[in-house]
Amino acid sequence: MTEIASGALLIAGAFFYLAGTVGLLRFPDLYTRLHALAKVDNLGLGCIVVGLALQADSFAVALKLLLVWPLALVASAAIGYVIARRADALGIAPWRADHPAAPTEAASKRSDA
Amino acid sequence: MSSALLYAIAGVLLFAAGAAGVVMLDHLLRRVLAFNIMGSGACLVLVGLAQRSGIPDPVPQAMVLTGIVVAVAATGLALALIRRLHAQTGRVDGKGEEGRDKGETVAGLTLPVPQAVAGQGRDD
Amino acid sequence: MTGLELPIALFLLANLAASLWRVLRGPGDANRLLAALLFGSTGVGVLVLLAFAGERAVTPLLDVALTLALLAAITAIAFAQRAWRRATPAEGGDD
Amino acid sequence: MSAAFAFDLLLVTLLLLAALRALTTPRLGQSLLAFVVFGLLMALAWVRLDAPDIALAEAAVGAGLSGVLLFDAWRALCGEPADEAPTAERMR
Repeated sequence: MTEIASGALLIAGAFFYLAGTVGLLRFPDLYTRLHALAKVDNLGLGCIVVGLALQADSFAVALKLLLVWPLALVASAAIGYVIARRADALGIAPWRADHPAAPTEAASKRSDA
Repeated sequence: MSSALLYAIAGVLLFAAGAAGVVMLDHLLRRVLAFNIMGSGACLVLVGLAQRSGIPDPVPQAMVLTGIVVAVAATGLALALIRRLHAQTGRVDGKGEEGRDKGETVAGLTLPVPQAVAGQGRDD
Repeated sequence: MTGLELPIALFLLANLAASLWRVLRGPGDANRLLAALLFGSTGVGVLVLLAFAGERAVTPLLDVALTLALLAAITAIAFAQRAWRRATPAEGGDD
Repeated sequence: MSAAFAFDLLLVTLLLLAALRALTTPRLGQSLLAFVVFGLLMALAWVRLDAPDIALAEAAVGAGLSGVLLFDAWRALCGEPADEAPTAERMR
């Protein structure tokens, strides 16, 4: 039972990692890519850590394993805040769907300049 | 082919790429990067070749641990020297010898040298 | 171990190979920084998986994962605060 | 080919790609980011070589300390925008 739950959580975590990578590759601008990256840190790493903590030998190992996740959460939140704030201060405008130009081209040019 | 040998081969390639970078690149920050990559390649060779029978050998690992710490100390020193050079002369590339004839690119660097020589001559 | 850790770690490494494309081609330095951040968090996941891939759990790898999670964030914040400046006009002309 | 050997092969390929990218990009900022990525991948390589203590040092040094040092030095060297790009960030 524990094996099945652990394997399911690992596969769910791998799915969120895949979703984050696809989002990083396909999303149009910096802010949406930041959003995809937060999914990787929160859900992907969380599912994998919980799935591995289910099969830990001792309580101390499971506790140390579960300590990785809040640290990654705090780091991810801080990074997202700092990067989004700095991008806003640099004048990078968020991508909008009703922009007249082609979305990916315009967004990549705008996040570049 | 065992996986440790694979890492050793990758270390050789990294060392070659880093050595070529140290020789061929001009920007000093890039030379620091190439030097670090060269050091990482040497460490990979050291640890990868020491793992022949699958059992890790602790002695090369301790050497490599020391080497990584020394490499980051050398990086810090090199960056401090580059920043000092940039503050003194405004240059960030390593072209000293071939640019010396032209005079305009190395005017800031060649200026202190005759003063030092003159100072030594005056002491004598 | 369930025998699933090493294939999933391989899968995460394949994800890294895909996001290396964003490091190579992504427009602007900031998007490359995001890919480097993804490298950091995926590296933490791979480390945690490799810690449990053997017969016995290798607990020092959890320390490595903790260090990586902390210091990748510090590098990213250093980049955003110190090195990320307004893009020069030559920025659009690369690759 | 086992999963472990495929992992090693992919990791070695990524290491070489990141190192080549760090050495050959025309722009310096990309080069520094590729070097940070290279440091992260080196930490994974030490883990695969059964050396978790070296992996700990490399994760602290390669991903954290030298990245911060290099970005800070880059800012100090090329901090003045608009006139440094053609000459100072030129390769070779």
